[in-house]
Amino acid sequence: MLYREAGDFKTTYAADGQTFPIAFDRWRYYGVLAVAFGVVPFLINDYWANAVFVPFLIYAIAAIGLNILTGYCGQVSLGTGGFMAVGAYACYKLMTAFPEVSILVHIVLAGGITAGVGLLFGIPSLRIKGFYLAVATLAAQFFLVWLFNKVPWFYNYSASGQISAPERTFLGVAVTGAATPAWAKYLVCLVFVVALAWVARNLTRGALGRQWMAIRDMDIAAEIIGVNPLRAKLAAFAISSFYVGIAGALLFAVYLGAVEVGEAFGINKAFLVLFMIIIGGLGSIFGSFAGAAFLVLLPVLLKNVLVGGLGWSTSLAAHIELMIVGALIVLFLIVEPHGLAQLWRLAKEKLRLWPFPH
Amino acid sequence: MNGRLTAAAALAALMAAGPAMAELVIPNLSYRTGPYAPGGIPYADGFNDFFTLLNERDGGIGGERVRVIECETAYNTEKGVECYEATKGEGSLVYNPLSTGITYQLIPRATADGIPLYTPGYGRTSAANGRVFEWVFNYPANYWDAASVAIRYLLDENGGSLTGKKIALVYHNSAYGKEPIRTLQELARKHGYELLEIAVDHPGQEQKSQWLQIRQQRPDYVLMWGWGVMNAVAIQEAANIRYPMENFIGVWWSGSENDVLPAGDGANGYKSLAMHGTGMDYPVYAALKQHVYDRGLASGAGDQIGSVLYSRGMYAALVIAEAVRKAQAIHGVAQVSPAQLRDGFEQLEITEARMAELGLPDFGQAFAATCEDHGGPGAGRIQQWDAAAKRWSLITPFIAPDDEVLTPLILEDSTAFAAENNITQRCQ
Amino acid sequence: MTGQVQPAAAEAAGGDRRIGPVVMEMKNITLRFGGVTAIRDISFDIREGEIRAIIGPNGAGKSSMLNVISGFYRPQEGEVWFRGQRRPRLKPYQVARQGIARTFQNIALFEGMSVLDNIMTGRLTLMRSTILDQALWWGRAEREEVAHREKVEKIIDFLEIQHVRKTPVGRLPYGLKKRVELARALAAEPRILLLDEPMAGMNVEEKEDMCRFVLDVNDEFGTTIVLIEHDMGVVMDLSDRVVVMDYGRKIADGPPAEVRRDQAVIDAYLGVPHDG
Amino acid sequence: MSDQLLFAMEVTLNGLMAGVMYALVALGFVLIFKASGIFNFAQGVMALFAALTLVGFQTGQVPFAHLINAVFGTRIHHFGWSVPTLAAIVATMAVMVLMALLVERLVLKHFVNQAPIILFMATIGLAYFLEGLGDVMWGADIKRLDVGLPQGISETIDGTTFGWFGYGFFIDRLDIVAALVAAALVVSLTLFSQYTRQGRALRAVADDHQAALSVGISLRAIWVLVWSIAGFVALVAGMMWGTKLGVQFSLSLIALKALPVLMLGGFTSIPGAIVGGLIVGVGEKLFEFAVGPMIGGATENWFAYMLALVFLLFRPQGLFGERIIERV
Repeated sequence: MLYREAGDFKTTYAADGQTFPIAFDRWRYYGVLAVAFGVVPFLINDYWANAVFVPFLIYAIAAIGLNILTGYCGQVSLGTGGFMAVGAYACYKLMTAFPEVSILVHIVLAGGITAGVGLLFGIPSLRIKGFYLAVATLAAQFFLVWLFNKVPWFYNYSASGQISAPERTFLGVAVTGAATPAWAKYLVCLVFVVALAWVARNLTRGALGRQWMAIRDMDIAAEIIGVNPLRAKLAAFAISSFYVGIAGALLFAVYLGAVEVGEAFGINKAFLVLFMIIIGGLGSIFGSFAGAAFLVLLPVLLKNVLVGGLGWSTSLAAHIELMIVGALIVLFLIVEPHGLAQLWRLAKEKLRLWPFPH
Repeated sequence: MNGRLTAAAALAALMAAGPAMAELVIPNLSYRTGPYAPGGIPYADGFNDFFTLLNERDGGIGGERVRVIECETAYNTEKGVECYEATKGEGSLVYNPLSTGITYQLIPRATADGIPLYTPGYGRTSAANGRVFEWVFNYPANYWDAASVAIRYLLDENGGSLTGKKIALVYHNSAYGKEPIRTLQELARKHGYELLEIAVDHPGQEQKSQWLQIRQQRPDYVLMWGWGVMNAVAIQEAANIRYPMENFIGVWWSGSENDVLPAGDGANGYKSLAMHGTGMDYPVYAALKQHVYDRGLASGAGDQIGSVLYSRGMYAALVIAEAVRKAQAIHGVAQVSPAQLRDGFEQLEITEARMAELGLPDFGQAFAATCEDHGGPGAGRIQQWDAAAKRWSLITPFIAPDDEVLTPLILEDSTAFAAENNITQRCQ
Repeated sequence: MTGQVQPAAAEAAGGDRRIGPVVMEMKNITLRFGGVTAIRDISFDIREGEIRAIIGPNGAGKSSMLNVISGFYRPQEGEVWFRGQRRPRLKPYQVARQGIARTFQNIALFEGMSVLDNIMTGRLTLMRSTILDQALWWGRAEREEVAHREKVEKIIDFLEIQHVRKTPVGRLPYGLKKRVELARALAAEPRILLLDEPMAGMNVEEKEDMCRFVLDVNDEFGTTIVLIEHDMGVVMDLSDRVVVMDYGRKIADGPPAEVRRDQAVIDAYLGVPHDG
Repeated sequence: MSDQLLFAMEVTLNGLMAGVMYALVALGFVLIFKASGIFNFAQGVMALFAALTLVGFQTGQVPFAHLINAVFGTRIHHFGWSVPTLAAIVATMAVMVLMALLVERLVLKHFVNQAPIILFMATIGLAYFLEGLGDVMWGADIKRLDVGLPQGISETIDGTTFGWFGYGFFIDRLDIVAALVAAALVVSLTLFSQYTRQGRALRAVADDHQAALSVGISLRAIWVLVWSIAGFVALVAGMMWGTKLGVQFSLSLIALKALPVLMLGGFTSIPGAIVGGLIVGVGEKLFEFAVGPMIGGATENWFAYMLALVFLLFRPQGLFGERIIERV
């Protein structure tokens, strides 16, 4: 009976336009934030940070970024891995060139540099449409990985071409490097996620978001009613790449600490993030989180159940795990084709009517 | 209800980071899926089987049973990190991830956590410098040793001079594949051969351009730094263009049955480096059969025994077991800690006699580690594939690398790492 | 030159209404697609505040004409004059910003968005907040959003679609979709509103509603309306002047009463064999 | 003739041959896309699965041996017999048809009238599932595939060209076979779609779903048919590539080489797949030959996409796509 909009009247348009119009949703949201900031950091250990929370948060950022481009603006991108690599390498170059500047600034700057690169590869979107556009981002994906592998300047001429993050601190606490405490890693990522998700929400509910969705739903009509497709698409590419770049920088600097471009940012990463937003729900910020959670947590969970719980051999478990993930994707789709976010919405709608469905 | 139970079990499994039990916990970060599974499977089997043998025959090491925790990484760094964190809490003693990428990942983590890393024949080469890399061991040989051994072998073949020769390096376009380039360049300067660098992108199923280039440029020798499907394709393509196989030498990661079998007879005469012996002609296999295979305790499908990578996995397990033994001797406890095991690694000495005792005479080289030297002598042998008999045969004794060239390179790279990470050098 | 009406006559015809001077003029427009000529040398004008209809049989080139006006098609020959100036080659969105809005023959709503959001897109040309304002959602962006929302709510009231405000348009019935499309066009506060068959596929009741809305828009906001319609009854009732097209050419132009009597028009509609 | 020119000619010829191998993979994508508008992400895994099954049958492996052994504690691996190649191919084809049936029954059936993106997603799930299934059924170790296809340099071409130019060209005999097979495949697919009832139904569905349904063509039957054909194409591609690489996981990654081909040739055109394959093959090989050494090599992966990108900038509808006229 708590989950009601009846009696929850809005008296202004501002209140009507807010993110969580139902009071219960709002409280739950504050509750999640309070736990995330106030409780988790005190409980978290290395395993939970490195295996679960940090990758989840970082992939959520990448998924929000890709969702802006693909889910909101309708431009398919298979270049996420390459753009993450730009973020990671930009961050590395900045970290090593200007060690006195705060690492958090570097991460944001890395996002900015990625935005520029994304803009460049977004230009073909004006001529090439639909799935064919994926070719531009695929070109970016393969070219960028090749570039970072080939040009020694990017990895500071190290012998193997690996980049590794030196230790950097924020307020006296290490946030990169091996000495970083689990809670610091987690909090850095959490702050970025919360800030970026909030900005994404603002952008997608306002004028720019409507331009994107208009382009997505019918680009010709959008142009005729006054949307400048060049500006809207390039804005989507730039902002999306900004997010993806920050995710790449965090993945490298905070999460992994050392990466090799072909392995960490290959085409698989591009597919992985795309799968996240499709499974989570295109055009939904919540869906980005849901998709990231699904694809980061499910394999870990399955592995723990099959190997740890049931005692199967790792190889059999790994193979069966693939089958289960595949079957679950198909099953979810059969139940609800528009992703986890839509499933969640439907569940809430049912709840809203409960216990009087008629 | 059922769902809740499963969830609870999962949660329990996730939380299972309980106190270390009276066992020697040795994780096996393996990969039995993904593009590199054909290499990962035999290695993991050999690694597991050797510890099973010790448990079954000797009741463990020094009276402590060994518990091997296998964790699937799929050769993926993120999964590698997950595996590391998941097994770390179980009291893991040493990590051997069989992936250069994961090794780079784990060096700072393991150093911070005080857990040794053992990366024989792969990983970060300059970790051979124990002054900088306190927790990392990569003896008996590393990538740069391999490059140097290959060139030494070619020098021997050519009466001591490679002047005017053209040598091509076909390499996996990754951190791993790029490892030998610097060494080979230095050696080219020293010996006057021309080095032709030919990159193959992951995964490397299509190498027409590379091999046409070789056909057109006609190098005298081809060296290969490959892994996974790239090896098989390269050997196939070399056979296709009728490149003389005896002039084609792969690193030890390009010299397993997986790499030569798909090419059939074409692969006959292909050579590769070897840091240990191969095949079933060692007494240890009788023991393995008796205590492990006949009791149905074999790891995996049990069909990899005696293969090159199985032997390598077994060799790695053997060295770890010896280090544990050494640590037990030094500290006088059976249940050693990771820090104590590190001491065991650092003072480990393996002699020919000891290898024979372990049932592997003339299998690996003798070496003794020190505080400074975590890299071992770095010698390697050459093995050649006999396609008709489907077996590798060793055709040279151990060849020592050219330390005159390698030592400064290792020093340079490790010093740079020390400076970057504010590490004060040890062993002064 | 059949049925060409002089501007003076048109002025006389609508003398009691607020019809102003010529706001847009098409001069000798010719439009080809490959070898097909869709529009052949057509000229006509549009006066401020009038309801101007374009009629003709199927394939006459009416929609193409509307697309030329909205800048979506670029004619190979001819000029478009807007408010006394020759219009340069503009992109469709630039035309929209000059105050020309339209609806589409086959509804072109944004199916993935709610009715409210669809109508809000109509106001995009009037919004001024920067990306940074929007990202942070304080000050200008929020104020602007609320101000535009108020305007949009008025249009929603006006077109009587309050009850579906938050429904995704994909779920609406056809008639309502047409109304939402009109709402979106109106939201842009256009000088000239182009309606491409606003009543196609509607039942009598819906048609009556739509007629009322068109007249009200014209009356209340003084919006100039250019309209394509098949239903002759509707055209005769609504429009001040009518352009008749057939096979890409203009065959008549003038007040409905005159056009109706025009022999070429009667022939075209009855299907007298064509001689050219 | 100068050496460089001869080398370039040899590279071009080999590029054409590589292009045929890419086109073989791309064909499977095109078939399914044309008939049902689905971008079948699982096509590469299907090729792997087909090749695994073929080797398994040939060598008499016990399917699911791994699982059976784990559950029952047995140690079975092989039946101890080997099956003649042709019989194994027929049996594998039967498995692929069965797979098509199951895919239709268990997956596609539930997605009638759904958006293409959702069907694409379903094929992602399918790809995961098949990858796992292939491993569980046949094991993840590398297997040698020998169906009697010739391999190695063609002596005839080598000798002939040596006679002409004083430099013998290298052409792999497997590639020649692949080219012949590709040609036969395209011809038989064309004949099938032109002259058989099912083929015409297929074309009708490709042209207009709704219209085809309204004249009584069963979409579900068509789906089974087209997935079976795609399964057959996957088997052929798997055989060709499997002979070259050995049968292992990396075989499924050949799909990546088909992507730029599809972009270039268009997703709906069979000739497009062939011509696109040839252009990509020649383009990337020539670029690697001419420019690669100057910029460090390994350019093939990205160059294929750059080539497709530049091409699409001039012809956004792809090679054989119809010119797009925008309407509202």
